Amino acid sequence: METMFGIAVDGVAYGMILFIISVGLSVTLGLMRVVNLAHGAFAMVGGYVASYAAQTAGLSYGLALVVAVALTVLATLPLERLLYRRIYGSANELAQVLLTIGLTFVIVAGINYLFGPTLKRIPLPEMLTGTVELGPKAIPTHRAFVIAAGAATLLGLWWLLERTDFGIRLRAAVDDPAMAAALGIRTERLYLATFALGTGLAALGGVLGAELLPLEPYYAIRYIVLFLAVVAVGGAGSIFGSAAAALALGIVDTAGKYLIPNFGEFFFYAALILILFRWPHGFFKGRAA
Amino acid sequence: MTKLLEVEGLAKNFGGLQVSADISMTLNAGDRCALIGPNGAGKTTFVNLVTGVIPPSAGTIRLAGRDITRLPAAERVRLGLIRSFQVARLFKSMTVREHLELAVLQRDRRTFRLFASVGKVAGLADEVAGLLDTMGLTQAAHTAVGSLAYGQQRLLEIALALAMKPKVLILDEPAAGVPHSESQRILDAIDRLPEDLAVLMIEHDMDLVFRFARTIVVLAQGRLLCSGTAKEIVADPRVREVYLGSRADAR
Amino acid sequence: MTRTLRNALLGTAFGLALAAGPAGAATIKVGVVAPFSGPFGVAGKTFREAIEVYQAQHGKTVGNDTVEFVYKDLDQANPAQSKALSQELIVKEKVSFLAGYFFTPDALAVAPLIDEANIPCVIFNAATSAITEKSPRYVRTSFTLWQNTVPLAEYMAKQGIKKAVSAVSDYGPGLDGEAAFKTTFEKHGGTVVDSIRMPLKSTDFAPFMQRIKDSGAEAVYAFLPAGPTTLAFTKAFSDTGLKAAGIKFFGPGDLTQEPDLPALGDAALGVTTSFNYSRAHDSAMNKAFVAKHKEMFGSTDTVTFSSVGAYDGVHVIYQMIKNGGGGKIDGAKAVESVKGMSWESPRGPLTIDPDSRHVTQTIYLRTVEKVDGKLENVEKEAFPKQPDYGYKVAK
Amino acid sequence: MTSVAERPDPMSDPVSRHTPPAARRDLGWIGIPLVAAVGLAAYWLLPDDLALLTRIAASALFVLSLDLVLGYGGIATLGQAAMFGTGAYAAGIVAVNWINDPFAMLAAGGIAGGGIALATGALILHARGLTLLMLTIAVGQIVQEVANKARDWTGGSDGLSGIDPAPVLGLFRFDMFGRTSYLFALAVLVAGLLVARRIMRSPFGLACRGVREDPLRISAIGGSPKSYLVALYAVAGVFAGVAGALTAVTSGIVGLDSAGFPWSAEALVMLVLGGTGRLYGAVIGTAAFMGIHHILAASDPFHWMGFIGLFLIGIVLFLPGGIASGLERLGGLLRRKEDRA
Repeated sequence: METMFGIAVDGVAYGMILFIISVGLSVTLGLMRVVNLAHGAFAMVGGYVASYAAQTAGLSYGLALVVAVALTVLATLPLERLLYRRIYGSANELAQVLLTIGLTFVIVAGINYLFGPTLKRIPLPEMLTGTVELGPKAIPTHRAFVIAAGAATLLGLWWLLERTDFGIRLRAAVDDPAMAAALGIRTERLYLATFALGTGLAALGGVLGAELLPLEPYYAIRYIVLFLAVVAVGGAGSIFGSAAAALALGIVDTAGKYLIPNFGEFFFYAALILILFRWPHGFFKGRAA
Repeated sequence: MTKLLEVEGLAKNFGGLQVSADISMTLNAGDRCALIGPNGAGKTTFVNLVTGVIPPSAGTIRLAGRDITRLPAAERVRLGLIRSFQVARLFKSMTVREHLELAVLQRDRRTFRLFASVGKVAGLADEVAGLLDTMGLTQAAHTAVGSLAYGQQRLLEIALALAMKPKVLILDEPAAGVPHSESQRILDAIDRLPEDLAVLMIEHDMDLVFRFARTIVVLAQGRLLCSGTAKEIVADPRVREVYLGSRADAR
Repeated sequence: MTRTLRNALLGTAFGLALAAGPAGAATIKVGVVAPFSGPFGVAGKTFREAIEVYQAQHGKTVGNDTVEFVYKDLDQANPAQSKALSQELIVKEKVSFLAGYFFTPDALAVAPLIDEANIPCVIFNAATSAITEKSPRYVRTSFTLWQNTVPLAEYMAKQGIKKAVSAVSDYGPGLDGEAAFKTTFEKHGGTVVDSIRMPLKSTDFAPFMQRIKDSGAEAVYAFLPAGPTTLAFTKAFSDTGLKAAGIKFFGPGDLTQEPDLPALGDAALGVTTSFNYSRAHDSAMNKAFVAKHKEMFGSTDTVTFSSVGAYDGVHVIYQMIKNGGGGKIDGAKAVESVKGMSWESPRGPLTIDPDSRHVTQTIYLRTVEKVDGKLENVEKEAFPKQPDYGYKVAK
Repeated sequence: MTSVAERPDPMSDPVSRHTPPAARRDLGWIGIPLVAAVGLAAYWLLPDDLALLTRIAASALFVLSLDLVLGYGGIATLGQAAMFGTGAYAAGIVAVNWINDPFAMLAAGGIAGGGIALATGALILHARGLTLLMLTIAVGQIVQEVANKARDWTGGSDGLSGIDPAPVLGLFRFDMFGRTSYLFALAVLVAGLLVARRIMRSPFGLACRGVREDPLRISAIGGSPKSYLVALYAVAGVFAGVAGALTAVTSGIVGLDSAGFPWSAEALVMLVLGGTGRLYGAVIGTAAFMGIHHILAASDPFHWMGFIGLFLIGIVLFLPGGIASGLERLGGLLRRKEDRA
């Protein structure tokens, strides 16, 4: 029983990190139909900015987080204008793959040049170090914080998409782009805003997840398969789908590692195949996919 | 007369909505039958049910005596129940000739030959040439379909159906979208179809229907309203009511 | 491009010189295959820096011959590519030595080549014991998992630890470490209560920590390849309260390699490792090495085990050239000439074991501590003259 | 990737829209002799770079296998290395344990690659788009993990070494200068191109083109799109397996990387770079990517990645459809000028 509880808690914490980073990818894939393989690179940029802000510029963790998200969004917006806009739509998949891989390479090389190849850290504030007791299990305070942050992100996104004007427009555009345009929704601005949302979420995840997915230049390439898996299982464009998928994969991975560590990798990918066999369009079939 | 297609008590419900109900009809070898009805009468649903695109809620379909109600679409095609599409649905980058080659090879189940050259398959070139000639497409044989005139695309649709050596051929609005001046060519092509074939044509253009059909079946609100020769149908007051009624509603 | 061009010009110039004059001033090329880009780019960087420090200290010439290093980038373990690059070095660059090789499969890939071309291959890192068995022309100046683990396991047993668990990455070196630990620890009366093999790419270690906790062990022996995985593992160990619960953490020094220490931060404090080199090693020679490195590259952040692997490797190559007395290098003879060679290195005394052609060296027990505000592996005990215990161990 | 297979992809195939297919065929016809001629010329002109050229030839065969799947079947995959790796290991295991004739090794690789493709293809090809992409990745990871676990057979992470292929036809030894290796690899590549071309012009190839454009239309003429895709996947698996075996023959070692995700991704990049659906586009893409990588990595190993990245972005922006489409457009321009003159 205690074991099950431990697996559940660890799995949820891991899943929440995956959720925060992947949901941005799911949103942009759902609306713009762009397979953005540079999504991991954006998360990494966020992490590096936070690391720099906290370590070199001496900002507090909270402030560094805000600066990281803001700077990453600002830095990537020109990319939307210059590059991404040309490759939206599912007819451009191969171009998307090539362009976003190219972009990832450039970002990896740039980070490597600016910050060097060694691991970077984002120092945690006193508050977030140590452990908290959760029933019979002690979990790191930081993980508890991440679970809370993930839940907050989920709620925030739900509010944004269901309760705001932006959300209504966004959902309309995902459901039926042509109709949305006919209704006078300015898709260009909507795309820009959604791209910013996706990048911001990536950066947020990059910062919050730095303890689990350590920052180094190859972060951008190392974890992208994981993020894609979450989107595939969750269904493109679905917030709750991403959350459910991230948590499921987090728990599956954790359970596999705990119960049969020697075959952890098998377990994860075999489970992935089974899940995709059962739900070929993801848990929540993406409205656009 | 050989009964080629027998439909009995065919019905389809979508949720609570009954879109087809209790349709029965028979096509014999050599039949030239037109299926007409106002918009929303369930003509397309009927075609989809017969060809196996959607499963029926009730009823049976027999092809040359064999029950095909539960067979998948591709299997029915292999048995000789062939349709042409309302909107030309072709492979844009392939040439006219390649379309016909593919259809003939598929019919003969010779498509899993990996090392044969298409040009050297015995008998293929002659048969394709014959089909091209029948449809008047010889000139366009090497044109990619993407750059073919729409009327010719419709002809190719029919040629494709013909290449499958059908027992029963369903033509779904073969002249839709074709300028009136060109529809004669399509009709000519249909006239030249093998005599022992059973042909069912779904059509709006009454002009075309009267020139083609020996029998007419009228569908309204998902039910079979009546059937008979052209003269009988024209004289039937129910048909007038359905058509005029629906037109009046539309206005 | 400019480098290539320069090399070509140099090559031509020396070619002419060779043709013109009698055997005398020649250029002896050493091909270095290592990751200079990619996730393991730091390793290549440490090689290159150490080579340049050695040349700055000892000159670029041996006798009348100039020693030139040619670098080839192999960004990750890819033996087929390793072989192609090495082949190019031999055929096109006409190197007299091959050197470098960070990963085991990359080193293994060149065995047929070095035998055919009769060229010595000095391995700066690749740590699986079996490599040197595959060709008599391999010499290795790094370490093996067995070499580091055996003294550590003995030490742990001597500390009165009865129950331990091993947690290693599921790949060749990890399994070497696991076998070495189990054999040695159980020979000295301990019990290995669980042997955990973790997926190589994993960075979430919480489940393994839970498993270690549940096993009831007093101590854990861990080995993972240096990089993000070790960082995440060490952090998880301290974060999940295992450290606070009093479970002792041991492992080969890869876990606390110097370039990772700043990122590990205080989580690394108190971690005890065994290794062949610490940047903080207290000897005049090491101080000179570190000082020269700082002078040349402005920082010592990257000085670590692979640095001395390369540094001492270059020393062996220089010695082989010296022993050959100038002119063309005969690979088999050159290797023969350094068997049993002993010298003092920044890491301590070294001897090339004549059988295994692997360095016999002192292994140090170190603990991570803060020295002048900087985290260092501080040496606590020394176990001198440790051979490669894994050589010709039946698998 | 939502629907590569459902819709024809105009990006990958702009030529078919703009030029009549006949013109496209002509270029396809000179493509293969050109590859052979350039390959032989390189043998004389770059005798010191045969190691690189050999790797390019073997990799090109692998990328060609991906072109069969993606360019002709519209199957987007990031797991093609599963077949390459399986073929390489099969060839290696056969050589180490039983028979080291290079042709026998190629045969073993082809059979193994085709077999694994047939088995996994039947399992996953019902899916589309991103789901299919993930499934192919998962299959690749599992194959790699099996190779890692089966240490007794594969050497695990140390690699399967000690592969010592016998001389070709008992005459030509694989020596360190790489002449035999290169000519052997080039011959296999050209043979592979010819066979692939033959298959793509066969009734089967015609059907596959149909599936790529419109699978529903294929069912409407009585064909089963999935069985064509599975068969095509298996055929491509044979090619990938032979390519893996070729690498095992020429390098004498097989590592876990040969079944890894990066290798699959790199192949996709090389194919899209060269141009899909043309066969020789795979060769151009591979030569361009690996050649540029080699030059950049030699001149600046620390930052080559940035330059390659910029190059890829540039291709998408200025040469959509890949290098081959650029060449074809150039060819088209020249021809038009001739016509006018």
